[in-house]
Amino acid sequence: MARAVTPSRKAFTTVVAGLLGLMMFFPVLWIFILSFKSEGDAIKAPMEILFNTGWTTESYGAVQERSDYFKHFWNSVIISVGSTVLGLAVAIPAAWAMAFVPGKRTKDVLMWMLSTKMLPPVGVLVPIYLIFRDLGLLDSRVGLVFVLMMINLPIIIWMLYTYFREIPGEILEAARMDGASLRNEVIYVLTPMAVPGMASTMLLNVILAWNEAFWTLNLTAANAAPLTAFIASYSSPEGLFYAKLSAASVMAIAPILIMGWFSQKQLVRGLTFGAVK
Amino acid sequence: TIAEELTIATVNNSDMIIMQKLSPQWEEATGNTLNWVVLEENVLRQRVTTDIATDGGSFDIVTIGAYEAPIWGAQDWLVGLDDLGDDYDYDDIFEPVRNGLSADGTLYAVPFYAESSFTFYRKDLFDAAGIELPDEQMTYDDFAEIVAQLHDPDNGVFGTCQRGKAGWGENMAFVGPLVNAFGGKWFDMDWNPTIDSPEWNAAITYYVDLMNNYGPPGATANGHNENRALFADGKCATWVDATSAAGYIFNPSESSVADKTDFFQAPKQVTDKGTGWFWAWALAIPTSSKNQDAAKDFLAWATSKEYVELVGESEGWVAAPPGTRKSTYANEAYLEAAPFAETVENSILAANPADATKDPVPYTGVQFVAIPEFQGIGNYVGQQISAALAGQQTVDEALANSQRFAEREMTKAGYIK
Amino acid sequence: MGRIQLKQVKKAFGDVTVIPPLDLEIEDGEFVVFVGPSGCGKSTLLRLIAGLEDVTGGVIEIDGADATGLPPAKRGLAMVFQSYALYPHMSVRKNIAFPMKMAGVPQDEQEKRISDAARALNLTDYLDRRPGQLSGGQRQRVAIGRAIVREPSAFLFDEPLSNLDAALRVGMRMEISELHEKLETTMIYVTHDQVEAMTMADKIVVLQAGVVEQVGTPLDLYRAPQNRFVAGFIGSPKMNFIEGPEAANHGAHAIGIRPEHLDASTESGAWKGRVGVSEHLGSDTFLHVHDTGLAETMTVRVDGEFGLHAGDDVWLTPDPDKIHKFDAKGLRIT
Amino acid sequence: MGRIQLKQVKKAFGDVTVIPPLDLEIEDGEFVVFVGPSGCGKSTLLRLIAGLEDVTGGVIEIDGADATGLPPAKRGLAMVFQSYALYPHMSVRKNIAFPMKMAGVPQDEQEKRISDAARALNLTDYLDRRPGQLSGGQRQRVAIGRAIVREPSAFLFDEPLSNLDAALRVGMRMEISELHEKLETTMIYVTHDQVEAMTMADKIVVLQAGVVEQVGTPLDLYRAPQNRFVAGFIGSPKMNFIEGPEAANHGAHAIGIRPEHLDASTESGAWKGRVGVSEHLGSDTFLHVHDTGLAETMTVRVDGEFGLHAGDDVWLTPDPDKIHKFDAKGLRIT
Amino acid sequence: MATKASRAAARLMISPSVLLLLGWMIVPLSMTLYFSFLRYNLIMPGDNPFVGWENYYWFFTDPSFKDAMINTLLLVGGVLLITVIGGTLFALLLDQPMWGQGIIRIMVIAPFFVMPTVSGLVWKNMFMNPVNGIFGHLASSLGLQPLDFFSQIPLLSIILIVSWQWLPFATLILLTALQSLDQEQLEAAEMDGASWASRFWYIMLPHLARAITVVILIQTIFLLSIFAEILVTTNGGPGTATTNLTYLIYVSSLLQYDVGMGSAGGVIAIILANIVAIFLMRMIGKNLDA
Ligand SMILES: Nc1ncnc2c1ncn2[C@@H]1O[C@H](COP(=O)(O)OP(=O)(O)OP(=O)(O)O)[C@@H](O)[C@H]1O
Ligand SMILES: Nc1ncnc2c1ncn2[C@@H]1O[C@H](COP(=O)(O)OP(=O)(O)OP(=O)(O)O)[C@@H](O)[C@H]1O
Ligand SMILES: [Mg+2]
Ligand SMILES: [Mg+2]
Repeated sequence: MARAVTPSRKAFTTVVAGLLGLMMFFPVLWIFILSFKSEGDAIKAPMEILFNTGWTTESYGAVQERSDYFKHFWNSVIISVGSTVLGLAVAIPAAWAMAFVPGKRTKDVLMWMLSTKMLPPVGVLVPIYLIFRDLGLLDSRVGLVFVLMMINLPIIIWMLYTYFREIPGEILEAARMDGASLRNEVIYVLTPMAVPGMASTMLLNVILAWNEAFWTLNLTAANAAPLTAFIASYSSPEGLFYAKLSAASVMAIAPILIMGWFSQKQLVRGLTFGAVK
Repeated sequence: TIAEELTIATVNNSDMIIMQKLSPQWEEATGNTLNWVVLEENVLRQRVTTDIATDGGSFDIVTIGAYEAPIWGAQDWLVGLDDLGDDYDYDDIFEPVRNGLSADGTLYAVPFYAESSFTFYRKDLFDAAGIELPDEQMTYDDFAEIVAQLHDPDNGVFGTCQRGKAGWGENMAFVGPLVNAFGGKWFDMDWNPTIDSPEWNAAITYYVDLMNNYGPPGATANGHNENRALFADGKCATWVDATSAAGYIFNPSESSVADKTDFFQAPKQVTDKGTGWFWAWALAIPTSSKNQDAAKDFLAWATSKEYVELVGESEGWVAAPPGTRKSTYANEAYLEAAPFAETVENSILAANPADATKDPVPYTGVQFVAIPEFQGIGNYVGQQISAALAGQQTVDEALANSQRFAEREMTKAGYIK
Repeated sequence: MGRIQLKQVKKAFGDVTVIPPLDLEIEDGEFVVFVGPSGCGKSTLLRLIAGLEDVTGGVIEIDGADATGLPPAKRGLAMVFQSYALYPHMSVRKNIAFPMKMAGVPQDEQEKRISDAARALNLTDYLDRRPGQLSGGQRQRVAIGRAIVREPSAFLFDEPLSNLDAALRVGMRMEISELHEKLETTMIYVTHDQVEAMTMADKIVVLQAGVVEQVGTPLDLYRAPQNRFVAGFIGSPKMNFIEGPEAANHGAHAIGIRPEHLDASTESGAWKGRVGVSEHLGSDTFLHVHDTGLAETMTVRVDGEFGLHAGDDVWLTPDPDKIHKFDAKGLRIT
Repeated sequence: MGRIQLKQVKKAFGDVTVIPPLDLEIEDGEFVVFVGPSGCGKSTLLRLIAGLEDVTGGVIEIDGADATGLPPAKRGLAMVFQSYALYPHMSVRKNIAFPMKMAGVPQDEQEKRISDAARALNLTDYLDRRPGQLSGGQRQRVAIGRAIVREPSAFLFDEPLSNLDAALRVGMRMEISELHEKLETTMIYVTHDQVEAMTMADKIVVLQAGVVEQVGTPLDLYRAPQNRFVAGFIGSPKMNFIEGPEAANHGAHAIGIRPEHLDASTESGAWKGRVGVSEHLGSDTFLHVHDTGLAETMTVRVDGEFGLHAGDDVWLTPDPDKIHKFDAKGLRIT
Repeated sequence: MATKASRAAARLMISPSVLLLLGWMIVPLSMTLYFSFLRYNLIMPGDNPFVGWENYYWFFTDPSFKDAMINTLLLVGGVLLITVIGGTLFALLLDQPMWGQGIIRIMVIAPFFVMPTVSGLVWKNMFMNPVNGIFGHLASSLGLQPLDFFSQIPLLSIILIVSWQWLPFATLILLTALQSLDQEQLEAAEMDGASWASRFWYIMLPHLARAITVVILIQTIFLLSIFAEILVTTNGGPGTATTNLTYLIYVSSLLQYDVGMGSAGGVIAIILANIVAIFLMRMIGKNLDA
């Protein structure tokens, strides 16, 4: 409906949507503000904090002094990207098969895969812990990469499947007629065509892996601990050190937030999970 | 010796953070390196327990409490620590502390700091209200009267702040000694739970009324740290809690009431037994560690007299780890910086985990019961009491539920046939 | 080079037999068009030949050799798809080069063939564009270019023009015809467009429900359809069919006369009727005549304009040489 | 009831003027067809009338009353969209009932109108299906059904047949014409299909870049196109244009002759040329003649079959009465 | 593209994922199943005798079990309700023309990136804390008694926090779905005389059905195992007010270290999750076909 929208109506929607958006965003904004306050200022009344207090980066200094942020950061990066890339490598062939050679049971298999995500992690922690101990994977990035790949695999497969289904089968047939082997078909035709879809899949799964707090906390000690473990050292006892907690929180979520913002478009596509054709 | 890499799991309270800060000195001296895993207390306990119980071997040094040390030691999960060397002055450690961390005569964890509980109060407010402190240990009834006088929420001062957050190490640490004072106990001599007894009922009713009438809002979310912050911010007139918080409250750079605070013994009621708790944070080495020698070396360093001095000199004496060594309390510098030192020492020496109840009981522990099942029961009861505090159920219901749960657990575990 | 034989080729999807055993021979260099109503199996047949579907039974021979089990790439055929099926992430050049890359053709040979094809197809200026930046007709040409460079023994086209608009369609139709004349390679072409079939084919294969109804040159089919289905299917507007006594007069169960073989007059003629809708195209007029007593509607094509309007009486006269006779089974009587 | 007047109606999207001020009058009961090349503003004009777009300037009157500011629903018009725009989650019955439900028509009246419409459109058997389960033609009918039940003062159609295949298109074309005859309601119909425009319209409006090039009956446009644009646009195959000396002979900048007004002979005629491609449709043959020295290609339509092949010489003779003359500006010279 | 060769290839290509997931499911699951029949407490080493159904008995008769079930349902249902309705409203709003749409979208999407632990901590301390939290300050400045979220409305507080995290997800999916709605359909409805409300009800909402199903499916998968938010805010309390099934299993297996009972709880949770899964799959399966 391309009828002219009166500027006043547009202004009205802008204001309403802007306020709602600000409401959603406010908690994030607030910890950002608090992280630049001194500990004493951070628990004052909001108006006072905003207008009557100075700014300082001392909380960041304190956090960095206490924990090696960059080690955690790197662990987070390696684990989340690693698990996603590995997941993609396993998922691409599977999604190809389901999308282009659908059988009678394809959908059941897909649904079964999704249902494995419903395993409550706490219920299987001890078995996994024992297995990891025996394999020497405790506190190793490799182990975490594997675990996170496994828990995100169903989602990756499903997302890729929905993308692949949008790719006309004729193009793959054309490649086949053109003499491409199955491998070449996947490498030269399917994968490049699915790049936007795979980017979205990657983004979403990096985010999910980045924020995964149960396994990353329980299977790591010092070497492989990512930012979720970093945050765990700031939870309750420092609960009322608002400024430090804020600084630590900002440091933990900022990388993924920034990445998410920059890749917003792909991500939005990725988030739709084939909900929208 | 070749340089070792040690993984140390510890809790994120300020004493431990100071240790983390100073440890590079040990690393430089020995060439070993430390990997720190700093976690919130509950997470730490769960992580460490899982790892040790499954023989996971993730940690070389773990931070555990007075509750775990004897239990784990008895199960051979921890390395005996009687051989830390001649320099390590075992006799300098307070006897109750050493006993609390031993099993069958072997020391399984070395204390980093120890604490009992007492009452923090605001001198200035007491003076303003004209309240005189009795010389003797006061009763909880007296305490409630004083609190009522001081309660002034309109000016941002609450009569009292006590722990309300559920957990055996949180609200139950306060409730345990309170129940003791009211003459209650966890189990009778046949291990039957007695949580539905009139003594418990009186104690919990007292607690709920006190908190609802004179406590801060949102008390069910307040644990030690929340209350400490509230008190330091001048929002509480009284607070019964760990002696180890004194260092923080008396530190003017962290607390706005450093010069207005004083303290007295935790109140009694029908008995004065078990009215101050006993707790210690200690370092131990799991038997699954592959670097036990280096770990012992670190333990000896981090809990030594010299370390206490090091902290005193670099961080200020008020921050020195309290409650573990006689030598600390003989140190002039410490006594000067910590006016509370003597009271703390007395409280700790007075806390007797082996005789903390009016009636005889089959267990040891003041605010906890040193059996593995206690964590589960303590947590559950803590939840029920916090629900009563939140007004979601009556005290009677809370205690009845707790009693039923405790009976279940004890039956399950085979104590009750 | 490009002789394709289907022997008793059969195809079923699960329980549904889409193509019952079918024989067909396509000579080298022929332009064969498959026509038939939607769902009759044209695409399936083409895909069987291409190797994109497995046959359920029968043998496919290419140049005398059994190709039934060969994968598509090994059959030496090239296919142009209805949707063009260009690789959207590759430039036109890369699209065209792709089959050669897969076959490992040397670089300079690739270059040569690409520029030859581009010249032949007027694509030289667009070689570095992506398919998304091309018009429909240009995309179509790229698809053909990609097929040509493989120097296949036969081209397969599945409704290659149906996504183009009318004007472009005419142009591309002629281009493909010219290409065929130039390359003299076998081409198999699927369409449901009358005009395409008639104008392009050397040989038309009319399919219905997977069965070959008739094979022949366009004019054969136009002049001598083997049965009523073919008669009705080929030619536009459709042939008029008359049954009953009038057909019996001609010794047939039914007779058919094409609209262009009926003469209309306001005065006299063989059959009298009343004009219903008349469609004036300027160049021709189609009269839909009712109440003739022969069939519900008789369609008549009149050249130019014709001054009759709805409700007017009209007389129709068939060209006696152009009457088609069919028996009760619908087969042609000669 | 159904008289629509556009007075100086103008439409701009941002800075781009799509329709410069335009006047148009549509009489009650007329069947008006908008034709023109893609992007010329046909849909926009229709949507302006429907009220789906706001005019940038000018006045739209419906039955003499100013409707410029009225919302679409209040204009009493019904629209049939190119994509049909059926509600996919509703049954056919519910789709058709929807406008009545919105208008609060009583239940039994709704039932009556639905069954009337369904009978008229042969949809009775499909009333409980969903649109997804219908063929293209059936969907089209549902869309029309949904329009009919509102008993609008005019129907607006935006390329309603372009998604259908050729055979269906012919059928639906006739159905819509019959509907118009029966209802005698104003219909405005957008298409880019020659044949549809010629056969259905009472009046054709030829648009180019938002400007009305000519308004008239189909035969007016065929016989006397006002300019070269209309001349080239109306008629298929396209008119042949000749410039240069031959046109000058006729006292014009350019002359145009339709393919059907050229006579082809193997022996003699006005102009000599060489046959390029010849397209045999059975009923007609289109010869594409090169090397006439007049224009690159001259297209000739010959009835029936014609025994000429590529490369043969051919002579062409125009019908002198049917030569169209244009001046340098492309306007018709009479 | 259904030749024998391609079908064989498909089987080959799908098998790594299937095998991995099968292993990932079956190995721990069978261990869990095995443990659930043992008396196995981590902090009481020794042999772990086989005790039959005892753990199940204890888990089922656990007074918290019923509450945990109800809380799980309320939590999942509550969050779904808020996010689906809120997400639809947000999507409708964001679909309108406005200035700075990109920025507004960035603001709306932000909560999705925040770690659950962080969001729990932030809400608990900086917002819902009745003394120092913003809501507390706000209430006091209006002269009202600050609401003590975690003791007065504990479960609702958790629902609000979790909804805040998932609202962006629902909004984005529904917004994209809304934008994919054929404009001609809306125009047709407008021509048919439908008001905005009717268009929403009869055209937009049915069009969103499929997207809503996807939102429900994905969120349910994640919401069934909500844990971190509870852990850092209420520890499942007060009482059992915020204990969901996951948290209850956590309490058994990692606070009481009763692996046997925790495993029994895990098995029960898996069975329940699969019932939910089958139910959801039915629903989504139908919608995916469309
Ligand atoms: N993969 C398949 N599985 C089952 N049936 C199929 C499959 N592919 C095609 N069919 C069926 O086979 C028949 C022939 O289909 P085909 O695509 O060959 O028809 P067509 O002649 O090309 O039609 P159109 O002109 O519409 O393209 C149809 O009835 C179709 O439904
Ligand atoms: N919402 C819009 N914003 C900007 N330009 C538009 C918009 N809608 C249409 N146009 C432009 O207006 C011109 C006329 O468009 P319109 O859709 O009316 O053409 P049309 O004659 O219907 O073409 P077609 O035959 O392709 O449907 C085109 O150049 C188009 O790009
Ligand atoms: Mg086909
Ligand atoms: Mg248009």
